[in-house]
Amino acid sequence: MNPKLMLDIFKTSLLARRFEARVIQMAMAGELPGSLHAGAGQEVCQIAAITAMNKDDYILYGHRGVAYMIARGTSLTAILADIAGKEGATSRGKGGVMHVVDVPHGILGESGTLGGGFVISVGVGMALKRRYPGRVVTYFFGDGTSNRGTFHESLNWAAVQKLPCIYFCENNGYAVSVPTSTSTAVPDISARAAGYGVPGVVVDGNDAAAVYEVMQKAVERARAGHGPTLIEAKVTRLFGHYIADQQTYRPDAATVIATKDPLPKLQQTLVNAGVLNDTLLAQLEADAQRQIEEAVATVKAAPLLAPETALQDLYA
Amino acid sequence: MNPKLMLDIFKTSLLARRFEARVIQMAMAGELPGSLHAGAGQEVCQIAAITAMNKDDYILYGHRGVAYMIARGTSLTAILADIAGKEGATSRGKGGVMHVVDVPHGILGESGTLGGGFVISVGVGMALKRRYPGRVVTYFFGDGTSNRGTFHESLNWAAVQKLPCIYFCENNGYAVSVPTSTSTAVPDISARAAGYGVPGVVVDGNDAAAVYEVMQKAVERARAGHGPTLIEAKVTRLFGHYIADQQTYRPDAATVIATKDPLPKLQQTLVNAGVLNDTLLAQLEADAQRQIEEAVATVKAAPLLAPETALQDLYA
Amino acid sequence: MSVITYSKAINQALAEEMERDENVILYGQDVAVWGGIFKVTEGLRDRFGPERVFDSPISENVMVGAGVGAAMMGLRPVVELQFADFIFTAGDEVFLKAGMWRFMHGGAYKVPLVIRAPSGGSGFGPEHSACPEAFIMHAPGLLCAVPSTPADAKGLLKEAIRLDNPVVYFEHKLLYAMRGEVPDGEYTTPFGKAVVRREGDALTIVAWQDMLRRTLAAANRLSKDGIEVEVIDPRTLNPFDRETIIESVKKTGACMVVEEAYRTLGVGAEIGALLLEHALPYLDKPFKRLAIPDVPLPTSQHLVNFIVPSEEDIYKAVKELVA
Amino acid sequence: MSVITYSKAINQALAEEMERDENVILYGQDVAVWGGIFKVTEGLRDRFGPERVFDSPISENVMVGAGVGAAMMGLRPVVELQFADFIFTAGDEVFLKAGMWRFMHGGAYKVPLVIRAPSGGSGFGPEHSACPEAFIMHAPGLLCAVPSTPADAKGLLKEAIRLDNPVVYFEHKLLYAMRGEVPDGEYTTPFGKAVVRREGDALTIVAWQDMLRRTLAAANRLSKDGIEVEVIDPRTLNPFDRETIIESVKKTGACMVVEEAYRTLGVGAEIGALLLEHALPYLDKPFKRLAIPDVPLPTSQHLVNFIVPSEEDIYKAVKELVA
Ligand SMILES: Cc1ncc(C[n+]2csc(CCOP(=O)(O)OP(=O)(O)O)c2C)c(N)n1
Ligand SMILES: Cc1ncc(C[n+]2csc(CCOP(=O)(O)OP(=O)(O)O)c2C)c(N)n1
Ligand SMILES: [Mg+2]
Ligand SMILES: [Mg+2]
Repeated sequence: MNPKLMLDIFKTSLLARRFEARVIQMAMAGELPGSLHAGAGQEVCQIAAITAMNKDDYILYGHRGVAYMIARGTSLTAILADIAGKEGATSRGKGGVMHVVDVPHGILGESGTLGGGFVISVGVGMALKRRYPGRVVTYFFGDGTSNRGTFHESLNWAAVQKLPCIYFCENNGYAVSVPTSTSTAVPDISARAAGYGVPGVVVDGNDAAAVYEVMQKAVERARAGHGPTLIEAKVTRLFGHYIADQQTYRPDAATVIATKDPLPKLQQTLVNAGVLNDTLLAQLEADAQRQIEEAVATVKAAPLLAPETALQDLYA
Repeated sequence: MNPKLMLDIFKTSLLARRFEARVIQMAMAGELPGSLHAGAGQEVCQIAAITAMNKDDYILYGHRGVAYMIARGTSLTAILADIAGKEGATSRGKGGVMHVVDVPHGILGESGTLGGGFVISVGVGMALKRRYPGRVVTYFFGDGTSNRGTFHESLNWAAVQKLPCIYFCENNGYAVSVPTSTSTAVPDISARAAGYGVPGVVVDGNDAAAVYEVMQKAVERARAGHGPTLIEAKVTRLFGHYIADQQTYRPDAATVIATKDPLPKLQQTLVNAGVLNDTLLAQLEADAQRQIEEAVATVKAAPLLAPETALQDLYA
Repeated sequence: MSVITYSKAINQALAEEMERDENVILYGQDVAVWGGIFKVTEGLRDRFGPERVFDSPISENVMVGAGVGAAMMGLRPVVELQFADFIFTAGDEVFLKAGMWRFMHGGAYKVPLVIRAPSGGSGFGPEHSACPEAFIMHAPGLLCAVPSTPADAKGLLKEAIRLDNPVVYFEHKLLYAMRGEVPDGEYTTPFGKAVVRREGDALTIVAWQDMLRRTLAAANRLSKDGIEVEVIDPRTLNPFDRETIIESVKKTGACMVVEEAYRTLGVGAEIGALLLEHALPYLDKPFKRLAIPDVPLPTSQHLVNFIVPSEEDIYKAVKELVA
Repeated sequence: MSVITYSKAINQALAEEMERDENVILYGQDVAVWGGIFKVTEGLRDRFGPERVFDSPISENVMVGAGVGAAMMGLRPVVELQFADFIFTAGDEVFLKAGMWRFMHGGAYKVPLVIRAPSGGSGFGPEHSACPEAFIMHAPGLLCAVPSTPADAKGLLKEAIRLDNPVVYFEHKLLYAMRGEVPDGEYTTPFGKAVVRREGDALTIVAWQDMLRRTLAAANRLSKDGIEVEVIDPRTLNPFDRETIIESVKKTGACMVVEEAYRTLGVGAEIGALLLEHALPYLDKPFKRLAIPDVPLPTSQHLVNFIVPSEEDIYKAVKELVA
């Protein structure tokens, strides 16, 4: 894989990681509502997958972090405004960080009930096939979410109608406190592809190049009208399910952070490949910091959404 | 397989076929409500499967015919009373022929929304495991029904908890007018077993001995605490989806009746095996007719259910 | 004017709107090749092709949820649930996705989705016979139509397809064969405008669909007894034309609601509360609700007859109220 | 008497009933190893073992549907949905299976199932914040509890577990930390008996859960102004103690309902209709409903505050009504 692209993935992952850390810090300080589900550990995978899509493709996402939106080009200010309930919030105070939406950047939103994205994505696929042939939609979802009935109904439907839908499962081994083995009859979610006659692929989600590659294939297949692919990326949730989660149920929580973080690994790969060095790294960190602080300042200065917006946006 | 058992299966199948024919005749004559979904063509399969279960096991069934109940020992009078809304109806006018229930014979009922039996059967399995270890529950459902989300949620749950649940799919190639190929991404429903780490088996539903055998294995497995099996029997729906269905969507409807009926085939097998001859056949037909006419007479003489029963049975 | 059935009126509305706008698509179980289990969509697949009219898997969650997704992206899907009761089978998608997806995302897109839901009828059993309109009326974000005549069936469906919001459109199974006059040429029926089906001064009755039919029959009998009731057909439940009902009750001083929903928190409850809020000084007789007595619909016809308000029940109830 | 939190009261009820009857089982996402996302079920798995207290897959349809199946066969399952809104995710299983399976099969078995549904709260967004009790109240076959104090939380849950019918038990998230007195020793709280939380003559207010708390606070302020309102807590919505409300209104002559359901066809609608039917001659002031103005609950706290009735809203509304 092209080192330039890898460097882009690293850059965006770094920005997402730093931004999230800043949000968590502000939440702990009581400056923001604390409902974030940290994406730390999964950003590289999410961003690598999105990098394999075109700008006019679409995504639906789960609750795990905000790297998806950053990768697609949504401004940090907009995301932060969503979290803070300020003017500029993409969902205008209705959805908070869980329902960031940015149609021009192909971000179609999130279902608060897990697995709602499956059914929405089928409809998006139906519309793309008829109105924008060649475009695709990817739904990112967790291993736990794959046990919803909507997974089954939707993958069957997309497969039989050969819709341009990609199913991207981030298997981090947990649904909140419940390990996948307690809740799920097969170790590999991708094994389920067999029930729908579509390719099922496992990939190491910490390997950006590998993720990019399997995603590229899935996108091509969907664009060509051959229907969905079920991709399963094995990833690690570095932190708790949400900010306050002490992970008492996860004895290895501490070592996970030290050993399973894909970001240093990707950094090393790039250094070895000769496209990253200390100077550039320092510059990327500084860039990230600058963007983040600009967003923080802008949103701090922005007014709260007018309370009456609560009554708006229900009907067109 | 034991010819004695085969003869029993034939006998019950014949009774079910003749009973159903009588019901249809009465419905056409306006003597009964006409909401039956004929089971003709699928009885041999249904009865062979049930024969492999014990008397104290349980079943949940779909809407296709009444052979299930006849095989379990529910009286024709009770079934007919259900159809007619008369005293003696097992569901007391609430469910009609769709919801015949007979707990002492292990008949737990039917979900009017297709695939509701999946979720109920998981709970039954949970209760059996705790309260009556060694007993099993089988849910009979159609190919179309396998596209409900409940299929997926339930098979995963039963598999991960190793519940004594058996999933018996009668694939007759149609859901009302829609051929399986239009609605379903894989030709074999049993392929879906791979997504749950359970055995998936295809069997010729017109071959009573084969059905009995695969069912026996599934029952053993479930009894032993190893969890579910997904059995798919390829069967033929001889008639329309329901009584009035002219099957305009099914060009081969006429030839199907002539060529795909398992009953003459089973009859021939038994004649060849030397356990059936013309005399015995005539006697079985006469027996069936007698039982049926007795039931018809009893139910004709029975009073209609009191209208106020409409208000009963909601709360315990 | 031509005289057609309620089901033909629905078929015409679909055909005209599909003709007018290529983004209108139609799907559901058995709607395409077979023309629907109630034969409402006959001929549409042949006319508009299998890309726009297609049979779906038995996957109610996707049926409705994909409708939301497709609507967001510029299609105008019309989804047929085979029975209105299946709004619960697709509960998440109807109430949370269709009803809330736009709101939850700050109005980022429109959701021009129509869910056709055949309701009522009998002999089908508890899960195939309900009139669940009160559930929809309570839910935010879902418009709701309850057409009672062929003319309204056509006009309201055409309007529903053109509206940019999700609509649950209840078609009553017992009305499919009802014949009635339908205007010639292009028309739509606006949402939120009740119609007075009969004028009177003794009492206001609010009813729709099969209960309206029964109410009008009872009203004829009552008229022979010298009692003239005013009968209001709300036509849509969201938006709900509160004013027409309140104005009528201010004139008649009494109100009765006849409906096929379960009695507790049926639509009649909203009307009762409304009158108490806005018409108290005008009311001189107790309010009355005829509805299903809080049990599911059984299968046996004579049991159904016992609990669904009949022409006779309506007639008697009015007699008692105005006595 | 000891003073414990609402969530501890629920925990105690579960523990006591599991101790008493080995057929009581408890499952849901995160309820076992972790003790529940709201920490309500802490310690129960250790005490009763993983066969009786277990974590479930994210499969709401099975969670509720298996509860029905297990209940039919003699277990007494208590299912925790993580959020009350998920009754729609399991819509078929809640409304059609739990509500109707017994009826549909002529009473062939009992369905002693309890669905615990954490409702209300804020900051969770449109699909995690609703109080969907009116949907349940309209549905046949589902009992419904809305406990407002630790004592009732415990007593009603113990009763729910012992009842032979399915119960949707709403636990309000904002009450989990509320402390209150709970009787020592064994007791249960009967369904269908409202309680007068405060006596008065100016007006009857019906409220429960967090709205009751706000109403009682407003009532204190009103009392200082010389206005004594009567406050009724229905405790269960099915069965619903209509008599206590009617009797109170006959005394006070006016009624207001404060609730967190959507306004149209919220529980207040039923109360309004009821009064119009049974207390018309006694009513001398218009009826009033304070409720959510028919929009979903947004995520941002200050937007939520704008639409959920506050102590101040209640205070002002009473002032206007009795003016
Ligand atoms: C239908 C539904 N059930 C339960 C929840 C509560 N919930 C939110 S996140 C979560 C865990 C999801 O696990 P997974 O899909 O593996 O994603 P992860 O959190 O691991 O990224 C749960 C149970 C929900 N939002 N929707
Ligand atoms: C959830 C739900 N969707 C649709 C229906 C209407 N319906 C009843 S039977 C049937 C076809 C079922 O096909 P299949 O499962 O293959 O069984 P078969 O009729 O072929 O025996 C349909 C669509 C229903 N009862 N429930
Ligand atoms: Mg996970
Ligand atoms: Mg079939």
